[in-house]
Amino acid sequence: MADGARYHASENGSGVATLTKQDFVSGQETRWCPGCGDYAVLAAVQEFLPELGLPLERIVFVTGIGCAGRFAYYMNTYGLHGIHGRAPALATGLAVSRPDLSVWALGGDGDMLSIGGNHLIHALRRNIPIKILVLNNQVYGLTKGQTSPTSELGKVTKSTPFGSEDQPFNPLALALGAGASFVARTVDRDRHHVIEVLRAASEHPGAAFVEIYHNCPIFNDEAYAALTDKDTKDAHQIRLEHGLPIRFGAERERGVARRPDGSLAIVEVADAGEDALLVHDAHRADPSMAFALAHLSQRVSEPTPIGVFRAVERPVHGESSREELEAAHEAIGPGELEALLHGGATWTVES
Amino acid sequence: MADGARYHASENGSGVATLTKQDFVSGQETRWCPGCGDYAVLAAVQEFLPELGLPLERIVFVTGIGCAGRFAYYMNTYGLHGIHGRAPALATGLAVSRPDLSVWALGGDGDMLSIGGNHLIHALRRNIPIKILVLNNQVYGLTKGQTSPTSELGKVTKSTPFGSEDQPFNPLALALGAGASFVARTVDRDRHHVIEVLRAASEHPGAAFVEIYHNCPIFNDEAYAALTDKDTKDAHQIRLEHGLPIRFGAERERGVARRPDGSLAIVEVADAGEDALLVHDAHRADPSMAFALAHLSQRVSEPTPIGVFRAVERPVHGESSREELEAAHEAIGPGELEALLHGGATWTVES
Amino acid sequence: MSRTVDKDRVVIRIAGDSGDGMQLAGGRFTDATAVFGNDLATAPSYPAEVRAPAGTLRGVSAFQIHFASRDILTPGDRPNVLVAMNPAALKSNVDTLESGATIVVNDDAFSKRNLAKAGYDANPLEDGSLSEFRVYRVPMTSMTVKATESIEGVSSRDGARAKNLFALGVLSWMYGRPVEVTEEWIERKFANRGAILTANLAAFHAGYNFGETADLLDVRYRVKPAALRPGTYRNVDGTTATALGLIAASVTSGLPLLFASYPITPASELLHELARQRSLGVRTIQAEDEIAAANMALGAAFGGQLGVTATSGPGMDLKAETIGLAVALELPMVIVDVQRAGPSTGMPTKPESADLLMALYGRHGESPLPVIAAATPAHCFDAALEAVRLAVDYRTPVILLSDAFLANSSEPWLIPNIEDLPRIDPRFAQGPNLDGEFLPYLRDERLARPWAIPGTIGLAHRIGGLEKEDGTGNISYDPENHARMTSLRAEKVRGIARDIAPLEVDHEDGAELLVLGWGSSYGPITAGARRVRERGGKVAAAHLFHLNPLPANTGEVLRSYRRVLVAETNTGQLSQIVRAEFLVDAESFTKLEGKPLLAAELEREILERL
Amino acid sequence: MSRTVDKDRVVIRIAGDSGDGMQLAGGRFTDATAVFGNDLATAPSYPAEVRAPAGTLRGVSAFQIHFASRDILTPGDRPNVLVAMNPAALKSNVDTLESGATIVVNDDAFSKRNLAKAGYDANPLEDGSLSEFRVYRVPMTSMTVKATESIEGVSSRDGARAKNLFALGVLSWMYGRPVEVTEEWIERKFANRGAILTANLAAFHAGYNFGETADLLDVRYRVKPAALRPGTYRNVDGTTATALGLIAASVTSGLPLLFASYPITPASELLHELARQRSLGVRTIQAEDEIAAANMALGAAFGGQLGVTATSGPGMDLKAETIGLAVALELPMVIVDVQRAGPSTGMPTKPESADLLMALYGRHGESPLPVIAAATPAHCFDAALEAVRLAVDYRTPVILLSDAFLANSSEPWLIPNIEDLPRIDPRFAQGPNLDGEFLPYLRDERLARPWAIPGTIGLAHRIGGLEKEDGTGNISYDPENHARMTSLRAEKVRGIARDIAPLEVDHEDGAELLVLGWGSSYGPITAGARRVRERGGKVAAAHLFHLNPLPANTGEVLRSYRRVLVAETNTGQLSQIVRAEFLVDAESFTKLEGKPLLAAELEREILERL
Ligand SMILES: Cc1ncc(C[n+]2csc(CCOP(=O)(O)OP(=O)(O)O)c2C)c(N)n1
Ligand SMILES: Cc1ncc(C[n+]2csc(CCOP(=O)(O)OP(=O)(O)O)c2C)c(N)n1
Ligand code: SF4
Ligand code: SF4
Ligand SMILES: [Mg+2]
Ligand SMILES: [Mg+2]
Repeated sequence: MADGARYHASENGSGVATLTKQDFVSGQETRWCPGCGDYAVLAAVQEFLPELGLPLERIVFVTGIGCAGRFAYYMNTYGLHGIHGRAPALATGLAVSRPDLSVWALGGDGDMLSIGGNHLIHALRRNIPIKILVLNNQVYGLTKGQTSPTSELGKVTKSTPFGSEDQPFNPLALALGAGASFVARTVDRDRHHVIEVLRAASEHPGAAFVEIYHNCPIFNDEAYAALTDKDTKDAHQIRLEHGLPIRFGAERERGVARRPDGSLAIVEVADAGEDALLVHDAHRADPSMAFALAHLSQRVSEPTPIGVFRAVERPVHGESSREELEAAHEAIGPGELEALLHGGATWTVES
Repeated sequence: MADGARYHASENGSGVATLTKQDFVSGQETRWCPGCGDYAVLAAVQEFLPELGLPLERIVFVTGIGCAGRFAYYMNTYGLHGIHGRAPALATGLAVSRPDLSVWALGGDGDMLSIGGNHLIHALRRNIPIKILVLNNQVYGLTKGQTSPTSELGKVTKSTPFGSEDQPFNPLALALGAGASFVARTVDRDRHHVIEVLRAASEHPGAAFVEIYHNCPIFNDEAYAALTDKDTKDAHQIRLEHGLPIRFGAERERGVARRPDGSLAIVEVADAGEDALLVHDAHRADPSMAFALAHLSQRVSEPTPIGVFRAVERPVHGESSREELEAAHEAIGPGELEALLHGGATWTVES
Repeated sequence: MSRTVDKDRVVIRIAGDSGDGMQLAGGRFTDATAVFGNDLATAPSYPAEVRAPAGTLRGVSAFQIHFASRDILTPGDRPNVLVAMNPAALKSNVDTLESGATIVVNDDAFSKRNLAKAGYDANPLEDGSLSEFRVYRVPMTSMTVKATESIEGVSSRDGARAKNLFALGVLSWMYGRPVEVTEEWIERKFANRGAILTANLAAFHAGYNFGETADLLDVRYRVKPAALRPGTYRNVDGTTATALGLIAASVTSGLPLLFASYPITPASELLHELARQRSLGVRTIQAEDEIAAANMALGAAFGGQLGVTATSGPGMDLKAETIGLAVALELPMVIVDVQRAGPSTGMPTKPESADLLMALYGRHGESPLPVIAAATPAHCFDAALEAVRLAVDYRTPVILLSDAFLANSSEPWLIPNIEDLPRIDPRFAQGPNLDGEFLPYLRDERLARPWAIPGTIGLAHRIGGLEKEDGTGNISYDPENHARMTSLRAEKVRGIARDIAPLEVDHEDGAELLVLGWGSSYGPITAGARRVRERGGKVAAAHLFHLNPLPANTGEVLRSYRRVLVAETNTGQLSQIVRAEFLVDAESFTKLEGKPLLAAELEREILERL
Repeated sequence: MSRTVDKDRVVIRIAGDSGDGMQLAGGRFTDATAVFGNDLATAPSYPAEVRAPAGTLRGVSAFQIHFASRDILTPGDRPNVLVAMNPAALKSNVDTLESGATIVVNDDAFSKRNLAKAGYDANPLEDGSLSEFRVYRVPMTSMTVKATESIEGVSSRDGARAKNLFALGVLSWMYGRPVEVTEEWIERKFANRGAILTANLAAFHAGYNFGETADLLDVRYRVKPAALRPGTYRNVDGTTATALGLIAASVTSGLPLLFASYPITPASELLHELARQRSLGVRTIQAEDEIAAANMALGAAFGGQLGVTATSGPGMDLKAETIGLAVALELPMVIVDVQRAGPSTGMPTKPESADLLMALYGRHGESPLPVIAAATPAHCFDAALEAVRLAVDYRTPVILLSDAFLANSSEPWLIPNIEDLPRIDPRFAQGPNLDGEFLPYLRDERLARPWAIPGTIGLAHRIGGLEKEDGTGNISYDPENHARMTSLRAEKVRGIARDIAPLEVDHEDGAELLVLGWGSSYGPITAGARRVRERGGKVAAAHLFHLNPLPANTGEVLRSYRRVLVAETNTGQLSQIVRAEFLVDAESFTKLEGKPLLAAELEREILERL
């Protein structure tokens, strides 16, 4: 018979209250290249997780294949390192059947957007209760430097020696187009921001899509330098904060406003006036504004919004059936099974 | 050696000038259910094709599996009935290697958006020169009535007897999110409109995404009734026309305008004034307005925009290398091959 | 007055347009037959298209039932009786009839137009072309209309629609089926639809009474109840039996069932069947594709659930990589392959059992796993339970092979006692397993590894598809470790041979020929062999339920016969396996027509070899 | 003064940190060796990670070359010479050396820190643990720095970086390699980088002169040029050879090459290689996944192009359904599988040949296709051409099996004359083929169907994965037609046996044991058998280049030996095939260590069986 209790076995488990970053570090030696942005993301995730207030046994990292995919091994949680591109599907099976767990699906830009693109958009559409982290370095790291679906047009890589012929995905736009209920972006070198975004994602009841720009010093070094270098950072990071007018720059001297034709533009606050600035509303039901913000910059060399673009509540897959299923599973026993087997027209042959 | 000429073999082929609808009807008996919307779409396509001005031998229909997928058999063109979901990938291989052809990829909502979703979004991102027709009946027809990725939340089907738990895709939004350069929607019962949209798609130099609402009288009857019924049609069809203010209704008494917060709303023209109406601009580089229009209606029972949402030019996959490749292929012969084989360091062993 | 003839067994086929309700009539006849106590087997056949034009050959839907006063094994090769509701139904079935068969036609439907639609130049009822048959012309439509015309709220169109129940009435009379079973069903089914209920009852009675009173039908047949094993029975098709087996496994193991699948004929029915069982704790997901479905099932397995996915051939191709991952992860998982005729899209509605080698080898690298095949519709129940048992006990994906024939055919099923079901114990890891540490790849005596599920304190661990160090499960590129792990994985699966029933032989003294089968060839082989024996031939038969590993005694059995004949609906896949494994010069009887084997074909093949 | 010793063959391994430029030094040594006229074979080995920490065992990169004054077949089992640029390189390679081997170390790198990183407690150069070897301690770093310090614009760090060229210089001196070859290469490579060019040349010369002048190195070896077949040679690895073969096939057939692929180790290199060949008319696409890649290649094939896709194990799983479609469509297409160690993600960089059964059976339904396996790096050229020839002539997908070993290893390749390449004629359909009609499935004498490509007037037709009517290609559910088409598809592939070379045996009078191989086991089996013969043993060897169909005489050959030993890096897949096909009791020698077979292992296995 089902041991319903095991779902809650760890409730008073590993001393939740006192968990620290170190508790989330697994014994395995990290094997990324020196200087890889994945280290920073890993550290931020480990630093953030104690906040969840969950015993580490209730957290699962499901990853795909790629440098980023190695993540699973470095977390002292349950971890499932799947095959290339399928992490969202593995995570879906796990999350809908084990709603007591905190399930994180993580992969690279190739893993999640190239081979895994379909699972990603369907998980978002379905609003599966998983947190999806896409570690975007705009290149294939593990396979040593081919173009990825986020590599820019004209990019020269091993597989595109004459330059890529393809326009890259705008991952946030794709997620919004798929109907994502939560969409955010952050960048590896800004640990506090990463943690803020992780927090928001973890608080979101459905599928949360988080793009994390991260640097691959080996195959695509400094792709996000404008966003992270001390000198250029302020001028490039447009931090979205719900309820606040969108301003940025060292002196917060620039901002985002709507043009008369409805499109968004970057303006000088001094010229446009504070009132002209767009007030960021992540909770708007219509995703169109978030979509427009996602298109504000075409290249990371331009001022680029980061933060939570969208966070709206809508039915979470599995929620509506959850209680019925759990109750059913608790209740079912030999009697119910007997009744099931004897369903339909039966007849008896006497001995 | 390559017979470069064969690409053009049919230039003066089947009497292009005089092709008629009937020339595009294959001998095979159509095997859709009586009343299926696919018949209307087929007829419209066959009626439209002579306009292309191409000999029928230069046209190829590549289809997936599903009722819609049978399309390939009914067209007196070259036809490739692939496997489930892969038509965009098959068509990609064909179109990039044979730019002299007019390649159409066609499939149902399940074929193109469920199993084939990834190929679809990548073909759109890459701007492959193919015309993609998604015949959306919001259900799985061929497999006899399961939910599809466009079935509405709560939909009861054979696979969802308690109602679907998933929000459907907004196919246009997904296509826009993927970076599609051409996005349109039409509806089976309006032959003229279908043809108009096909014409626009065929004139578009890159990937054209066309959603065609069509009725499945067997498993999802009258899903689009509001859009097609005589009585309700005018009140529900919002026809988008580039350069014109967006108006609809029997008396064109309603229209689409922008709210102060930037979102779109349906207004009474009398109240809002003509000048307040949104002038449709399909050529706008930023896809955000098209995206907002795609979200104007959440259900087909609401007024729903049809027509060309977006049509912008951007680099077509394969164009930049096309000439070089063709020239190379024309030029290459034993001498070039010899040079290639002898590339790198060689040495000779004397006899 | 009609005379009554005793018969051992009868094969009836009811055919009509797909709108004529033939499956319903067949199903009702089956229920009555089952309750009456005959052994039986049924097989439906549907048009390939969703809605083919009415009256055409393509639009014919048929239902065949074989019932007998003794146990039977197949839905029958050649019907003795055909009920044809229109000319197309007659035309597309007449060739399959045994010579001298009885044909009952709905005379009203033999209009010029319908004859033309069916491609008849002349009316076959009148041109003598049916002279080898005994033909009864019954104006079923008009008689049904007449029987229902006085019922208020029932138009003559409504009435005509009930003609399938009229036909059912006729057949019920001819074979002395208990009428109450059908009456009760009609009453239940149309409980809230007054006039329709009355009309259907009236049509049924009219048909029955027509037999009783009309002089036309001059024979009745009596097929005595069969002496079946005592117990409670129900009629099940392979789809239902599989669903019940999976649910039973879920209940007895305590593992909640997560069934993820992508629709595909003929596997979709299993999804439909299970989707309705929410109240039994079954969760189903219609995934975006087969790859996702397999991964969802595997993800659930990681979480400690019974993860199951089902598909047919093309979908199996897509699941291969994920199944390989499950082999590496050593997690329990069941993959049901309802085989259909290939290659590629092939003939989606037609049965064929040609996925065996794919089940065994259809993944890159060395990735062995257990493969089980269901033999009959009812056996799908046991096969599903066995698949789960092996998956859970050995922490391995298991492929369960069924096929389009088994999925749709039905037969009586002796409902087992719950206590007799195999015990399946998940044996979740509860704590450290070596010196206070937890080693996720430390194996037990079956070579199975611990199943430690998220939520279990102290057992957090990380596993994946990269080669793993023996014991710890850490990533390892060590050459000897890889050799060891490869052989441990193989050894684990091979070891299952100790844990399954030996190959049983239905032997006959003096038999030198053994007929070996797997999957749905069970019925025709057993029936074929029986017929040979009835004719005095000596033959042995054996059936493989486990295809990997093979039962431990398989080689011994095969080598003890002078000749071995393997019968299968593929080009000789099992034959190839036993030849390679045991170096026996197995012969093949193969058939690739998108149809099940027939007992008569087996009879012929065996006789040729005696 | 050093003495000069003659040697028949030498195996050298150069190992260092992955940042140390070992592959470059190895490549240069190989070029000089090739130009010198030795026969040779090489094998690189890389760290599994993109960038492992410097100085660690995981970070070691190595290059092995075997060269000889006669023809050789493998990169060698146990090196006679190891150049170790740091302690980790020494530690991770010392176990593979033959006893008495020469070790040249970069003495400067044996610092405390580096020793610790490599996991040495004590300095192995000093603790006597290397006593069975002849060890030379050369302070390579400091000598390189010294040699380059006077060059303007070259820091001592830059100088130190050139130490691989110093090592190359030492080796060039030891084995009398022609210096001009390396000098020219350096000059070409660093043509526009003045100071770096000078530094590299200086480092190389310093190493060479160190050998010449230092007393330390007391022996020089002379390996005379081999008497190779006359002609022009170049050194190729399997990846390059495959790429050249595909391009040659494209040129000779006139079919533009469309290569669609998704990156995966070790197949990605083929994509990289072909992507550079745009000027030769090669179009490459990096697809979104392996399924798309296969479909793109197939779509191109429909359009009359040479559609090729390549991948490794996991990607093969994903392509299965599309390959099945190609079988049904009967369109030419080549699928290259660069096998690697599985199951699942396995050990991506390690060789293993365990995808044979998957290539044969890894699709649902009956979907036979030709399977070819390359035997050596250079043979990849012929194998690729042969794959295209069969694909085009028989209108069928062909699977070409290579592996991680072949892809990366290199050997001299006798460049063929263009005129000697096989003719491949697409034979596009040009018009109606039966009474003014075009039947897309009307077959020729090879049972191949016409290839009618879009653009051809009057031949517009429609084909798909549903079962097709013989001749017309229209959808057909007819049972007999399905049986016929199934057997036609099988017959077509079986018939290829008439069109391929028979199995050749390297026989020796009196031999009772035949060693049979396929794929990259060619080298070790042939070398192993040669060694056995040198020791007086009698053994025959044969190698299968075609795995489906097998050459027509295979059964005859196998049956003519008392014992057959099949050697392969899997659990016995070819063995299983020949057992089933020919009922010979083939024995297996298998190895699953993610490493190629070694000649010595074969020698041992053969000797045990004589
Ligand atoms: C089915 C399959 N195809 C291809 C691969 C090879 N592969 C491994 S990781 C990877 C992509 C890596 O890029 P990304 O996802 O961006 O991750 P990163 O390494 O950049 O973090 C590929 C193609 C694979 N393991 N499995
Ligand atoms: C790999 C694979 N999976 C599943 C199927 C079964 N299948 C055929 S068509 C179809 C979906 C049909 O729905 P849709 O694409 O919406 O087309 P429609 O029939 O509604 O026109 C499915 C699931 C298949 N043929 N191949
Ligand atoms: S290759 Fe790039 S992404 Fe991968 S570990 Fe190295 S730095 Fe990080
Ligand atoms: S099932 Fe629906 S979509 Fe399919 S042919 Fe019938 S009506 Fe058309
Ligand atoms: Mg990446
Ligand atoms: Mg549909």
